[in-house]
Amino acid sequence: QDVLLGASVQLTGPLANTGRYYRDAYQLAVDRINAAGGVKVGGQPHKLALKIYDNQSDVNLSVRQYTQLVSQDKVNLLLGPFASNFALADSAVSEKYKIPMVQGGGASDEIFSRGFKYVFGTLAPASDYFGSTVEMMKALKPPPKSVALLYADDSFDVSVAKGTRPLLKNAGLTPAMDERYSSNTSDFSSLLSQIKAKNVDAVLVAGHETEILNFVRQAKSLAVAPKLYSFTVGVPSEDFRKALGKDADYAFGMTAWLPHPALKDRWFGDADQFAKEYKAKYGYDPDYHAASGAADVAALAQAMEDAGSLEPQKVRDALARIKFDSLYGPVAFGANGQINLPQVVVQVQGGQLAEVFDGKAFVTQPKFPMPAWNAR
Amino acid sequence: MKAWQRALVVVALLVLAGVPWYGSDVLLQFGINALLLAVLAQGWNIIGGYTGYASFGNSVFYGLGGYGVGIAMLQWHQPFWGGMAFGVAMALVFAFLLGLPVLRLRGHYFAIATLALAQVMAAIVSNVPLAGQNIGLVLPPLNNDRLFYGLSLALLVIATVVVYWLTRSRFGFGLIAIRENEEGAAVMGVNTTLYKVLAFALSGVFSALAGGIHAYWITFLDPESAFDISLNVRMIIMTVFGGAGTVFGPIVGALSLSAISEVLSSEVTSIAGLFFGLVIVAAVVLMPRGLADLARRVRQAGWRYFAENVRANWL
Amino acid sequence: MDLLAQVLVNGILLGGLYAIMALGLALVWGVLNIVNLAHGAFIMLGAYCSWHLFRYLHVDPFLGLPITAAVMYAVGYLLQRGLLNLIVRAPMFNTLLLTFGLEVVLTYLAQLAFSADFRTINPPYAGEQLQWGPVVLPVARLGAFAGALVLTFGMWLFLLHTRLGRAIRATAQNLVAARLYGVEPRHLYATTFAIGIALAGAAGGLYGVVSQINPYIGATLTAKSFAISIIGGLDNPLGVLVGGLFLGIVESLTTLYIGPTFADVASFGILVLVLIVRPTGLLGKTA
Amino acid sequence: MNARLEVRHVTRRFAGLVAVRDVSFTLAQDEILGVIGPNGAGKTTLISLVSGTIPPSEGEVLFQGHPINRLPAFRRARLGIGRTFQIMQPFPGLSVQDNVAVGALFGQGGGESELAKAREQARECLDFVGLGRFAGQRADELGGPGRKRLELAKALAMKPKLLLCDEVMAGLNHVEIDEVIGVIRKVRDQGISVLVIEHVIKAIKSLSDRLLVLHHGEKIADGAPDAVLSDPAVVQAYLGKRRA
Amino acid sequence: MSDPAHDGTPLLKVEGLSAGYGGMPVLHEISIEVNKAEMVALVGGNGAGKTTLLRALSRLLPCTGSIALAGRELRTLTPDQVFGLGLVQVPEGRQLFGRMTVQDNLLMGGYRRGDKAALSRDLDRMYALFPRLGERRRQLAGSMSGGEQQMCAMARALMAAPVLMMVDEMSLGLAPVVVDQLMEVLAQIRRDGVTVLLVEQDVQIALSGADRGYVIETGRVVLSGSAKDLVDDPAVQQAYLGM
Ligand SMILES: Nc1ncnc2c1ncn2[C@@H]1O[C@H](COP(=O)(O)OP(=O)(O)OP(=O)(O)O)[C@@H](O)[C@H]1O
Ligand SMILES: Nc1ncnc2c1ncn2[C@@H]1O[C@H](COP(=O)(O)OP(=O)(O)OP(=O)(O)O)[C@@H](O)[C@H]1O
Ligand SMILES: [Mg+2]
Ligand SMILES: [Mg+2]
Repeated sequence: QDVLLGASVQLTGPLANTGRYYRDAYQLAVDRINAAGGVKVGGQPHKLALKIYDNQSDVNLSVRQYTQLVSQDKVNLLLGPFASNFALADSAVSEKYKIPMVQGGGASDEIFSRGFKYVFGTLAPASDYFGSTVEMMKALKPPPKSVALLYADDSFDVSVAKGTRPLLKNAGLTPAMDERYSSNTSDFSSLLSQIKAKNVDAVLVAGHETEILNFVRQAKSLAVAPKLYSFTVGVPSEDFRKALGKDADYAFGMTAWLPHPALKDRWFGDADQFAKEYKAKYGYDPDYHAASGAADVAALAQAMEDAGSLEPQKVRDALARIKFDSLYGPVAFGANGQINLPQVVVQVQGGQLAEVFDGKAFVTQPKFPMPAWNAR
Repeated sequence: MKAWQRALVVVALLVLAGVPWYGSDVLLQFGINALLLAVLAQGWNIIGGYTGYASFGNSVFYGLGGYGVGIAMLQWHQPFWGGMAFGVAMALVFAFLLGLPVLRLRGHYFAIATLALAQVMAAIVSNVPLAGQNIGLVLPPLNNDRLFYGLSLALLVIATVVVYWLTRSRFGFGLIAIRENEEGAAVMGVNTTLYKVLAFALSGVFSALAGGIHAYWITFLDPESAFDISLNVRMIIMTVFGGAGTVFGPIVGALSLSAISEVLSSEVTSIAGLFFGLVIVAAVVLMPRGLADLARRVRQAGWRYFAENVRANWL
Repeated sequence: MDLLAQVLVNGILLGGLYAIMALGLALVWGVLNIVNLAHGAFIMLGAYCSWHLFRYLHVDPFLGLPITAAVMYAVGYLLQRGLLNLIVRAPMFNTLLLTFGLEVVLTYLAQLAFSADFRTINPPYAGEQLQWGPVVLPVARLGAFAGALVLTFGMWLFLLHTRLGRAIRATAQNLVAARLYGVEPRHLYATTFAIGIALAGAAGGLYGVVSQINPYIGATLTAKSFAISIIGGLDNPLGVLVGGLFLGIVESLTTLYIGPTFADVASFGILVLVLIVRPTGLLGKTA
Repeated sequence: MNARLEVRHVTRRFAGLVAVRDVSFTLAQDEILGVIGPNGAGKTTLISLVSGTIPPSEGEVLFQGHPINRLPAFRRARLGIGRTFQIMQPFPGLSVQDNVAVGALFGQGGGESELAKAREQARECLDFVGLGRFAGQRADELGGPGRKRLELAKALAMKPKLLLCDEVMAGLNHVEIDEVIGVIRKVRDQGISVLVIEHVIKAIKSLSDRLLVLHHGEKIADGAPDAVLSDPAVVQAYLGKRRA
Repeated sequence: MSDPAHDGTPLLKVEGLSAGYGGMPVLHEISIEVNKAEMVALVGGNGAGKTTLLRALSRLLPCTGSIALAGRELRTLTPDQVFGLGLVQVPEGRQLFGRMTVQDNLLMGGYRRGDKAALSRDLDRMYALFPRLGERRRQLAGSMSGGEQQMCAMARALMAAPVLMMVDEMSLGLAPVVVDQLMEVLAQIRRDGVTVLLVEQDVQIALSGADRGYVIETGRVVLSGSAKDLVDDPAVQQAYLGM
């Protein structure tokens, strides 16, 4: 007898670019688990089946689709959508029908502060995104003196900014600029000119990939080169490096995940093998979104086995207690349902992604400070 | 109305009213959504279909209704009804304050001005802390879809009764005269300014109520989805698809298009949007006067009906 | 002071890009009375066209503009001839809806054809700049600005002072009379629409040089284009340039002095004000 | 004293052009006043100033002794000023009957409140102007002259006290003109004051009690039709030598 | 009253033309002829179908029967092609390009003419003919008075250098002095070899200037003949001249 997992993700619309990571990761993980014989629940092997809808990047539609999954398609368990506002809205469905949802697409603090019992998140908390970056800045020589914090006005990025301010304060840095900008802004020239005029050393940007791309390109065309800039998204993804080419160099970013052979996994062997398999199947490199998605499936599989039952209530209780190692890292949920993983600082160096700082020490030497654009 | 038409309306109403008893959860949710869209279409019908002003600002009313409920319930701890009243009040203020200057514009200019208003409202609200800025507001969930369905259906019935009254009242006749020729109407004694603003406000009240119900139902509200222009475009499409300036056209349009889009998004999933676009294009070309006109004329003309439409509007 | 100068220059250069984006929209709207909600989608297609030329044939994006414009001209011509001409005599809503449907279709086709990946057109000089005193002038934006000047002025000359331009305007105002006076409207409409789309395509090519491209950039570009063409005034291409510059400067200054999240409040707020005070735009003729 | 309409020193400018310049006249109860003048003399503008579709630049308009300068067009309509348009303004998508019903619903004194009654009155007006058989047709299917009559019917349905006719006979042949003359006379006999603009000399001569001539926006003659039409200035500016 | 063409075939020969709107017939088997350099008046009551006939001749309206201009069949042509052959119409209701200047309107009349010099000569000629238009060449045509617009429409048609000019309701809304002037203009261009088909409500004026006339009633030609004969015809006098 099959176990049916359901999800509604962004396959079309403005969020499709990231949404596809989830569809692809879910599918790959399900296939892999089935190839390994499925999950054993109460001694019986069960195959996994996957039902995915395209929500066309529309929140309202995604809510209806989750309802459809639960009440009509009778899925056993739920996987999540991409993006915080979707997870926020969709988790209400899982809560209402008491079907656990493990989601790796929403990290905003609001999702987990509502006291919901059936939603679990595998993205690290938004408030901690720049934690390791700020740590690294302290260790740089010479350490940056002035900082600019720019962030988009959506819930995830506002959470990031909120978490970053005390970190900067503890590091003895008062931001020279602290600016909220509208999501989907395409022109950053005014902000960049201010960065230049104020001679800011380090620029931290929490935003979306489209905005980051424009930011970097416009920084170059206006000859704005702070000593360091770091972005919450984009840097770890292959797409980013492809789109910018050489201009992607020197950009810092962070990830909770890199395809490390050290990350052992029951189904894929290790994270590196997962990445290879993923690339072979879909033709592009996975990033932490994909790994997080694969871990969601693994978490559900593990929870079913632990619970020895398919009953949603029991699976939920098992999830709350779960503790296992995955290709994504050690998975265990806090009381609010969210995972906690340290962010690793990464940088694009010579077109390649390099792990620079693991939260405590340098792994690779960072390229710092960033040279002027015409001196590269 | 003829007897058989009246019977048809009663049967349709019974079928709709019965959904909570025989329908599945999904059907119920689809129903709430489709009924609210029908209310929006019916509201748009008043200003767009009868008065001839192509408003792209009805999504503003919808958003204000939603934020009325959101702010009142979440920030001020008022009951839902208080929120609805607050939303309607904001919609009325908006209709009178901005309707007066904007309704002086005609045709495309009016359309664009209202479109811009929707953008401005979204931009303003995303800077207002009381409204949760761009992050939005999360309301406490009330898991009672039957109630929401009932509210939506009741609202639709009221809106439709009002529109029906329009077609047989002096007020409605004045609106139609404005649509057909505004200057001509003014010199014949129609208080065009007042009538237009009243129509705008009336259409706004229904949109705001729909927005309030939707916000409480979906429990989540942010500027982008609250002042969504594509929602406004959908109101227009649904109205025109069914028949603008008719009593039942907007309802038929809203329900049928919702159904088509719902089926597409669960059957062909990721190319649903593409199909939806094609449906719109085909509908505009083949039946520019909507389903109402189709139903009236296709019986005599048969397939030639479509060809005639194409010929009539072809260059 | 240097900062203010730089921000003003940023605004002016941004305004040039805006003007190019809106030029085609204003033409199709002002002249054919078609409110083209798919305008942004055509900009997007133009950007992809330039991107393909650059990526696979190594055609410089500025040199490739005529090719992009020509391709988009053909697309526009065929669309008007084959589709929009079917409904030009229908009421206003219908064109609105048709172009909305078209926008949806084009966006989805673009995603199917080009995937949702983000692209940029990144020639070596895209990041170059000229130094002018304390002020930095990005080369790509300067190029776009120059393009805007040339195209706007060209359009103005064309519409007001050529036989074809006059015929295009005449047809827009009175179809029956134009036919009675020797105009072949099917071809003329298609030509006009095609010019509008070619302009959109050119704008897309330039847009790709300064910004990123994905299938979903269309909708916001359409909204911006509306604001620009209204602020300037529809019946005069020079108005579009004025509108673009005005909007670019307002947005840049708002970002500097009030905050980046208020740029949209300012730009669309001003649009509403302009419409209320001067419905025909800053440069439009009052009836 | 009991002038229904009084126009005092009214001037209207359009961007550098004076369309009406310092014109004064009165129109008594049940009087028919003819207004003639060369094309572009300002006749239509004068009607628009009285009906309120454009405001005067200077001067004052009084209706039944009350100044109405500040009233919008619809208020003037409710006071009893009905007009027709030279460039016809029908409600194109409505039936001919409903076009006229608008007048009955909103006209003088606020109009009829019941739709059915208004339609009935509209029907009577249509019969009155000879459009009865077109009642059910869409207004935009009428030909030019039909639309002229429709204009008249719409204005009459308002039950006006003052009727402003802008070239309602243009495009009619002599027989049809005689019919319309009959209609206007009947209207006057109901106690309605009428102002007629017309280029058909024969008609205006036989219809008007008094004749007013505009030229370049100025009043150049005002008096009994025969006297005015033989005034050399009028002959020179308007009639042409052949018809003098 | 057949009138065999004395100088070969007539310029315009319409035979058995029927037309209507949306299935409702308006014209029934109309046959008329217009010879070169002739002025022919078309008269008839309100709604008789005169405008409809002109629309059909300009190919704005589908019809059956045949229309031959200088021996060439027009029924298969489009309005712009017909215009290209020199069949030019001053339509009912003027149909100016309202938001364009007077000058642009006149230039649109010459849209199909390539010769720039001749075009500008004709433009000057029009301004001489209609001084009011000369004064107002930059005014938007739509903001002019009714009569001024009528002059503009006439001038626009003349700018096309027509072979056969059809004028619908020429005198509509014009001061008598202007009507006389325009009749003179028509007489003048006729002397230059242009043929005129005149639709006129003022039957007296129409027949006073025309060579021949046709009387149309409810879509049928009921009378035709020389202008003089028609003026003297008691039926015409009773129905159209109010005598
Ligand atoms: N909106 C306007 N803008 C500019 N000029 C205008 C406007 N309306 C009228 N005019 C000008 O004012 C003058 C008077 O126009 P009006 O329409 O009153 O003339 P009229 O006496 O009615 O002429 P006709 O007998 O030809 O109808 C004309 O020269 C006209 O061009
Ligand atoms: N667009 C239309 N649609 C339907 N019927 C029409 C249309 N135009 C004219 N008709 C009808 O066709 C008939 C002939 O009209 P037409 O305009 O040709 O008459 P006419 O001889 O020009 O009369 P007039 O003196 O009124 O100009 C009329 O009965 C009229 O109602
Ligand atoms: Mg006039
Ligand atoms: Mg006619």
